[in-house]
Amino acid sequence: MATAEHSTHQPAPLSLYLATFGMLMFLTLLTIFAGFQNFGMWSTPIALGIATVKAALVVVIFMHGYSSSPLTWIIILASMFFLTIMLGLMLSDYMSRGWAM
Amino acid sequence: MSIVSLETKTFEKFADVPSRNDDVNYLSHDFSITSWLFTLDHKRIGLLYLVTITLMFLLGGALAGAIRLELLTPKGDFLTADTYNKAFTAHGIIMLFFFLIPSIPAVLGNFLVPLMIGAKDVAFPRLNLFSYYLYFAGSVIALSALLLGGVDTGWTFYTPFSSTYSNSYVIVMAVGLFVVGFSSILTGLNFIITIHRMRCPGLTWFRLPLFIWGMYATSVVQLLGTPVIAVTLGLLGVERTLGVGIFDPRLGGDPILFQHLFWFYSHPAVYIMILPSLGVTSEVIATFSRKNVFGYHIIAFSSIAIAVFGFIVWAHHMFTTGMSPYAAMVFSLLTFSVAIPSGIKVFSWLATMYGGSISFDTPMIYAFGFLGLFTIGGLTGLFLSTLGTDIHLHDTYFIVAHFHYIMVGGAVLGYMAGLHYWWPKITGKLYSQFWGKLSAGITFIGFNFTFFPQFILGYLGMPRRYYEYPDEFQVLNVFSSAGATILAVGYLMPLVYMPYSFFFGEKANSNPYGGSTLEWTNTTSPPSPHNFEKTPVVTEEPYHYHAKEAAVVSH
Amino acid sequence: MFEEFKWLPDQASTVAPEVDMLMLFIVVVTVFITALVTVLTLGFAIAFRRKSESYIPAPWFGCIPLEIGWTLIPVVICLVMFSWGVKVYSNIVIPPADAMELYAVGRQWMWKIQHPEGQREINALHVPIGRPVKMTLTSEDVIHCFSIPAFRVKQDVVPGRYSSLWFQATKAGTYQLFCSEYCGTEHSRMIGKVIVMEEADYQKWLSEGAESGQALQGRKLFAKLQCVTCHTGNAEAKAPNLEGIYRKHIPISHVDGVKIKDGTKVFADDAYIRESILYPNAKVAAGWESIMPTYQGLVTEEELLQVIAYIKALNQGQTPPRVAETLTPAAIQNKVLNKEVN
Amino acid sequence: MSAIKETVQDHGQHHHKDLAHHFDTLEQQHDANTLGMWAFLLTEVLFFGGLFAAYTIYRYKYSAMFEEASNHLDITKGAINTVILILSSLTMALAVRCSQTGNSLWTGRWLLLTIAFGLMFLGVKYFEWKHDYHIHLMPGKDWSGKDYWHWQYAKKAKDMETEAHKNGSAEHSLPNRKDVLADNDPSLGVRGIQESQQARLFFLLYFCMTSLHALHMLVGFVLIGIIAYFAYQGAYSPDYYSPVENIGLYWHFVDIVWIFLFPLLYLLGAHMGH
Repeated sequence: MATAEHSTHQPAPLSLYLATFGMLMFLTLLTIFAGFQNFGMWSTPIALGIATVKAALVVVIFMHGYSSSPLTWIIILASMFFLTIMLGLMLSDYMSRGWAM
Repeated sequence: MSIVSLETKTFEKFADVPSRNDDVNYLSHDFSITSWLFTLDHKRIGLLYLVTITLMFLLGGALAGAIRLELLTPKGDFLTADTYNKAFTAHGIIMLFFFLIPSIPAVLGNFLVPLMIGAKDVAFPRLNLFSYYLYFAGSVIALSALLLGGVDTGWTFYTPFSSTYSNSYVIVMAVGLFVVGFSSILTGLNFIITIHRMRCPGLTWFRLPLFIWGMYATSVVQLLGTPVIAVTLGLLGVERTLGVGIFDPRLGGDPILFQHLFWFYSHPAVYIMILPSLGVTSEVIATFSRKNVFGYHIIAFSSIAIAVFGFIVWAHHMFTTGMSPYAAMVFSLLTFSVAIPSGIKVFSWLATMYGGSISFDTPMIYAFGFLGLFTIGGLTGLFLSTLGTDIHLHDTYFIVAHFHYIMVGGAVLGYMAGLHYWWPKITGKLYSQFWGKLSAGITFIGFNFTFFPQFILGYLGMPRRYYEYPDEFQVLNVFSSAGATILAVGYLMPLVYMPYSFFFGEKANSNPYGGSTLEWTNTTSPPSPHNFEKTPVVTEEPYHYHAKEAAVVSH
Repeated sequence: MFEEFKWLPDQASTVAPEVDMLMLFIVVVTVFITALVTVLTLGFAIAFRRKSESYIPAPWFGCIPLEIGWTLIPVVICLVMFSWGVKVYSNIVIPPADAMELYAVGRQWMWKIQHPEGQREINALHVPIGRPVKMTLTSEDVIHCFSIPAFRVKQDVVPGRYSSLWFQATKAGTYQLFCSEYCGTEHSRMIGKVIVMEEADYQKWLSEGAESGQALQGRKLFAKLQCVTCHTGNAEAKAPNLEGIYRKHIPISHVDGVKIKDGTKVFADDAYIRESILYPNAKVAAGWESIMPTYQGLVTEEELLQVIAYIKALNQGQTPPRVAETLTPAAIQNKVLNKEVN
Repeated sequence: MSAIKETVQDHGQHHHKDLAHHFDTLEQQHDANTLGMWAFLLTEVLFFGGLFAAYTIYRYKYSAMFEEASNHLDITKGAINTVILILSSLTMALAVRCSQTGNSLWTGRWLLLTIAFGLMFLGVKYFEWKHDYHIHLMPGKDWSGKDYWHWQYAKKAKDMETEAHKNGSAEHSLPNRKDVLADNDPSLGVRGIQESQQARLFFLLYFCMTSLHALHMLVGFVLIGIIAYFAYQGAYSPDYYSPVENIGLYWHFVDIVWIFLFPLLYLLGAHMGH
């Protein structure tokens, strides 16, 4: 029997999940294809870009990101922000070592 | 009224919150051992932490005593070189990971966060108990590492010494810290969800007590920083067992990478230690000046600012390692960004006291001590953030003095202030104000006597972690060791009069100091097992003090 | 115990007064703000002590100008400290071009210092007054830290790479040399003396203690390690001519075995020479085959520094002939056996 | 004395069997559990972040060798694994959806299917690592700085493998150790040591990251198994399904980590031709 207040989330239609799965498969093939091309210095950003799109798909659809509270999004963005801080500032040290004073 | 009033003052004028029956509170409703060891009640878990942490503090303090005794004489004649190295490593590890990081969040935080936000318990009680047992297991593993033979790498575990050259029990200690790290993560997680989702009706974010803001900022830092030290210790373990050269320069690795990964956590860790004390001080100064906190929003946001800025400044520990000068300048500039919020807090507290009605109870005396020492500690940080002076002062006793002023002068005095302020709520008993103020005074004097000479020693150039030192440093070292004995007395006194008050102290009513937060106004001392008879509804902004004939709480 | 007691460290280098001035500025700021906070705390505590239980002070929520004041003023002070600190830092970190080169190798629990003229000292450093000295530092085991408080300089010594530090002594005398990065059991015994001498005394010290010079040692090694067999410096040499290559831009053709666009040059400093000895294939000189074997593990750090010193001192036409008195022990042995005497 | 604080009667929320005593409503409990899981995933992001930082720094320092070393990994096996893991992510999402609609039988089935795909993933991983072990890519105590023949052996094995593929025969033999040591020309000596050190760092990071990921999958199997068991008991309903949703969030996170690991580790050297 349904209790007084309605269950929290209305489950998404099955087709949405299958479509997302299809999209993820396509993007995986795209990643492999992009891997074999020689984009020179652009190969890593492209690979990471595709991976980020796939991760975003998983977060938004599979992990119900679309219907989550804004606080969830703050947590997601915080994790990306602090990871970038760590990688970025560490790389800044290693990259700027060669520059003469 | 004399400044130091000796008799214990109770505020009978404040309405006592009647509980259904006086004898049933969270302490007396069940005396069995299992009810304590398997309790899910956040208040009892707080007390479990209190006992374990006090033992760890005493062990760390004893090691500090041994170090200060050794440094009385230039030649090393009390301990052998190896034992001295193991002593200061153990002192560092125990005091930081097993006392300072868990002290206020686990003891006062566990007890007060649900009470202050009108909740029945933390969001995940079972997880809370699991955190305690993780802390307990971590400390058992760490102590076994010390008993097996100790660790001689310093609490920073710098490679390649810790990974290839040290033949002490580094891995056992690393496992211990790995385990205790997760206890810190899970406590932080618990508090964040509790504060977000379990506030009572009417308690908006800007009606929250500032202690809760401090705990929230601390939990954010615990959540974001601790996993990185976990994976760093994991890599150190892999490097030490398999010798695969991730940090070993002979095999292509880079020891500076270890320092980057280590300090990415360990600098925010010092903000885990100080933020709770900043929260406690806001509460104590507001209550004992009986005046609302000046610039509430600014203080709340400055706690969050300190938590976030704490993550972008870590490389000021590495200015002399030969990192690139440009990166050093970037980190030096960023490090100044942390000094500003700390300054704002201190000036706002002064403005809070301005025009207040200040009573000199023990917590307030500790808070005065905190104000002075935290200011000196913070300002000496400016020497180390400025590139020009940091080169000379790095790895000298100036740094030892700086972080002791912040940790011992700041965090521990804040912890003592909090303990004395909420003791009547935790135990329902009043401790003797005379002994409380006396111990605060002795601690303050002993502390300054111990650590101020070390600033001068540092400027003279005496390096850290020296077992033997040149003769010209002896005079100041003797001063410092003498001061340490006074400090020891100051710390041991609460161990006497606090337990004494627990058994023989005078019964405290529900609001002896006239506090304005929910735990004072809506719960009995000590609180009932389910905290509140009825879930409170908050209708006013925080720190709103009323004239004494306040309406009795309707129930 | 009392006779050597002093409140301030000696100022014995050009950069010391600058650091002390900056230090004084921050001390003044610290003392001022601490005094301000202490006076206000005690003043308010006494002035606003609780006189009656029923008095409830009027709430004071905020005062924008006050808050802006105590935010901007610290920001300004911090920026002043930052920029002054960067200025002093660049003086500490950038060595003058004409600095005298010294080498120091840290290993567990001693400092080994080498002078270009050949002197080798343990835990002692003799330097002339008034001349800039650039120290090239490395470590054979763990991280140490070459620190001279009297000169206000300090530099971590990381194994596997060169780091550098420079100072110019301004006052004669004997000062402390410390290792200030924890490095094990005898960390506190890894100390030494820095003896600053007048120019004349320094020259005298150099000459009397002149074992065979650093470059001379390097020259012997140049032969012993068979470098001279390929780097003969003449037409049929199988390896580049090393005469006068120090601090020159050398055209290279391969990096890590990968062909790169020609015309790229590399600056031949100590690090490049060291890398080419240990990892010859890292940056192969243009126009030459990469046939040089590695000396990784065959040559110690000190010998490496000596060979580098020799190469730096090598100028036009000085490559030693292959034979001459640089016979390898084996060659001498054969000579004696076959009774050839030349 | 503090502000006046009225208290409110607990409105008639009769105690739902799944509502914990310290929560007021089911909605609040569900939100708290989900947020708790997201916060835990935040710590996992930074836990893996430490390894990604080490990877980033060493790849910046030794980029040429990282690409060559990554060429030794089997891209087909990596691709298959990626597909399998995304499939398991789909089955997990369907499991959560079924628990939302109260179909507990299919919740359990989808969960078991997720475990099945996970086991397939680890199976492929097992064969991959076994192959890597045989061609001496596994960094270990014996692969010390001095001798570098492990790396030579691995390169020879790869060359023989490409030969075998060229002339069509699937099966290829492994080079025996002696001849690798024999034709170990001295001039390669230094190149060998430097290459071997940098390659070993790549493989060390490869094995650290993939084994940490595999460890997280093993923990995932245990948790999914427990929750599948309770699902079969009908413990979850549209009002109380947060355990299923939380394990779903955890599993999707493990999938996302692999989504980043695959291009960063396997496809690094792909453009250099297999």
